[in-house]
Amino acid sequence: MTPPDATVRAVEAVLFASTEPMTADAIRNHLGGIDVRSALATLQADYAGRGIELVRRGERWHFQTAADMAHLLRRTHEEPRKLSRAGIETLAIIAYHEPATRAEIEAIRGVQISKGTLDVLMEAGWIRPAGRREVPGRPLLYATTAAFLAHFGLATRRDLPGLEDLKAAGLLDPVDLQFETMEVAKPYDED
Amino acid sequence: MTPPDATVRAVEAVLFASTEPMTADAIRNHLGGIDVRSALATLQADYAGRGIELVRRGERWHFQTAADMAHLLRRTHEEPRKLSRAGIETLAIIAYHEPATRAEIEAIRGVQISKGTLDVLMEAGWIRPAGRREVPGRPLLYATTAAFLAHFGLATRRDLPGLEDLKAAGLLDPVDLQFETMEVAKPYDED
Amino acid sequence: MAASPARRLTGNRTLHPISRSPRHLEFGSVALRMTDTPETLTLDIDGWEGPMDLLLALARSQKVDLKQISILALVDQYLRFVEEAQAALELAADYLVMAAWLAYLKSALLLPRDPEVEPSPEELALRLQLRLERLNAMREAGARLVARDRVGRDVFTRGAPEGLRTTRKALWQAEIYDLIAAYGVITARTRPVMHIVAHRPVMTLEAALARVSRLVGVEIDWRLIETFLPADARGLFRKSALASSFLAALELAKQGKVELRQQSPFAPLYIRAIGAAATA
Repeated sequence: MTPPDATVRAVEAVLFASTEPMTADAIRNHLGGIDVRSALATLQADYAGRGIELVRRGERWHFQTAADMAHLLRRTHEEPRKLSRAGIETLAIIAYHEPATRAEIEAIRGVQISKGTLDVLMEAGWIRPAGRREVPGRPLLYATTAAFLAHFGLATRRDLPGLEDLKAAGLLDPVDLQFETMEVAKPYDED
Repeated sequence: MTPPDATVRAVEAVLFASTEPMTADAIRNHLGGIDVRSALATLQADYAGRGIELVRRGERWHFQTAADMAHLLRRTHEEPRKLSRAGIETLAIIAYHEPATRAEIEAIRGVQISKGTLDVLMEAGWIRPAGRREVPGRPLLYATTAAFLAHFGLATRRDLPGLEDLKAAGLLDPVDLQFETMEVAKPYDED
Repeated sequence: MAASPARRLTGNRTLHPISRSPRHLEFGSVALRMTDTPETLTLDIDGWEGPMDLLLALARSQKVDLKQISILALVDQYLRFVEEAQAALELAADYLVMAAWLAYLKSALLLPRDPEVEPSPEELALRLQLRLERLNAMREAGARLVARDRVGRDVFTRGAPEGLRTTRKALWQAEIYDLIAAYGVITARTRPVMHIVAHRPVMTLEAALARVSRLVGVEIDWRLIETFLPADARGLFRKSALASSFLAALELAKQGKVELRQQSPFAPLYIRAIGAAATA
């Protein structure tokens, strides 16, 4: 920066500290009547291309963050968070049964789901409203999205393992049965 | 002004828009992890001698109007909180001795400090409780804050006016300590 | 080094003339005289905050470095001030305590030194002087501190900052395994469960109904329900036959074809056809 003269420095400081945009007259009055127009022009040139700029709105001048830096003022900070059990169960039911209404999801889960659970899945971008079922009350239908397939590495929904696959993988065995199997297996392990 | 690079512009915009002084770390985090130290140095040089300057107070950076513009700006702004004499002395004792207990403050002032005095300093954000001294009664310690440095324009506590001289003269040591030093020195003097 | 603190104080034993009335003392730093908080506990005399504050003001009136002040002169100034003030004001106790202590110090300094007395009056005088120096140092430091270029008074931060906003966005995470396993759990939890009873000899209700109605028809008197069971019934089959026969008996009683009799709970249960009594 070229060293600014006293008037330029004064105008710069006054505009910076002011809580609102100021007219050239207001600045001049504040500085005891000196002419500030050329100082304003100098400042505008000085700040051109910087992260801050001097702008004129109507008759008033003020400093503001450069327009192309505005995105820095509102940053989104992403935090990884694990989906709750209710969330993952609800998502699984929608994925296997889509499109499904909330009542249908609850019937399958055997537990009520909170509005928040569906909100989280929508926020994650994995489910979307997919029309309404033409029954009394016209309940909203939910279906999975392309982002859902992408996140879980699926080409299509048909890539989801079927019930037979789940059974083969032991995923349909009730938990207590699995425990029994483990209990039986134990003596061998202990040898 | 030389056209600044993207990092300089971003740091400039962020510091300009922030309502609070920011640490280099906070700026870096806000900008997604880029190194900002050289940008801060560049900005400080860019603004040297202007009506606005970039200053470092403790670990925090902020823009403020140049001190020699005070006479132009003062009239529009109200004076900041007026401190009582007790308040000023208490603040000075905490700043120069930090951390200090209430009893230590009272020993120097020779008078009890009212609860209100510390409250006013805490409310101003200039002092904070800083642990307890591990002596009987575990009295609370007080220390100054980042806002204290910012308000009084101190880059670090070492910039406290006259700190080194006071230290060298032993004036920041308790009377007993200085007395012991003198006692030890005496026999040589008397020869 | 001629200026051992103790020796210097000894050398200062001459009483310095007091050039001005302490009542009209100037305050060294006017900047320090700001509003006092109303909660202040100490009683101010003409704006002094306690005896140390007053002593320091008096010491400064000697117009010398605090290191060179005459403690005796200071003591005299203080005692005179307190004497005058006491006539006009109700003086706070700590001023009087300090006055008594200073009076003692003065006499000790003036009398020939008693080596038995510890601490020596010189030491006491030196301690007082050191305390005054410290208070003075902090008072001056405070004055310099508040005279700095202060934010909001001399320098200003930006008047209308846009402010920085960070919105936190959750990046939801789940693995394909979690999804599939969850579906497995739901399916296992809610699919209809079919119970297959392993082969067991049973007498159905229908069979028992047919058998009891037939047998009841040919008998006319009360009979134990057990006598309706097949003679070869054993074990589980007998239990099943008994249960079914009992249900059959209840059903027939409901239809008005038989009547049942039992003396008390768990007593033998008797059954006979209705009309059998009438016929008898």
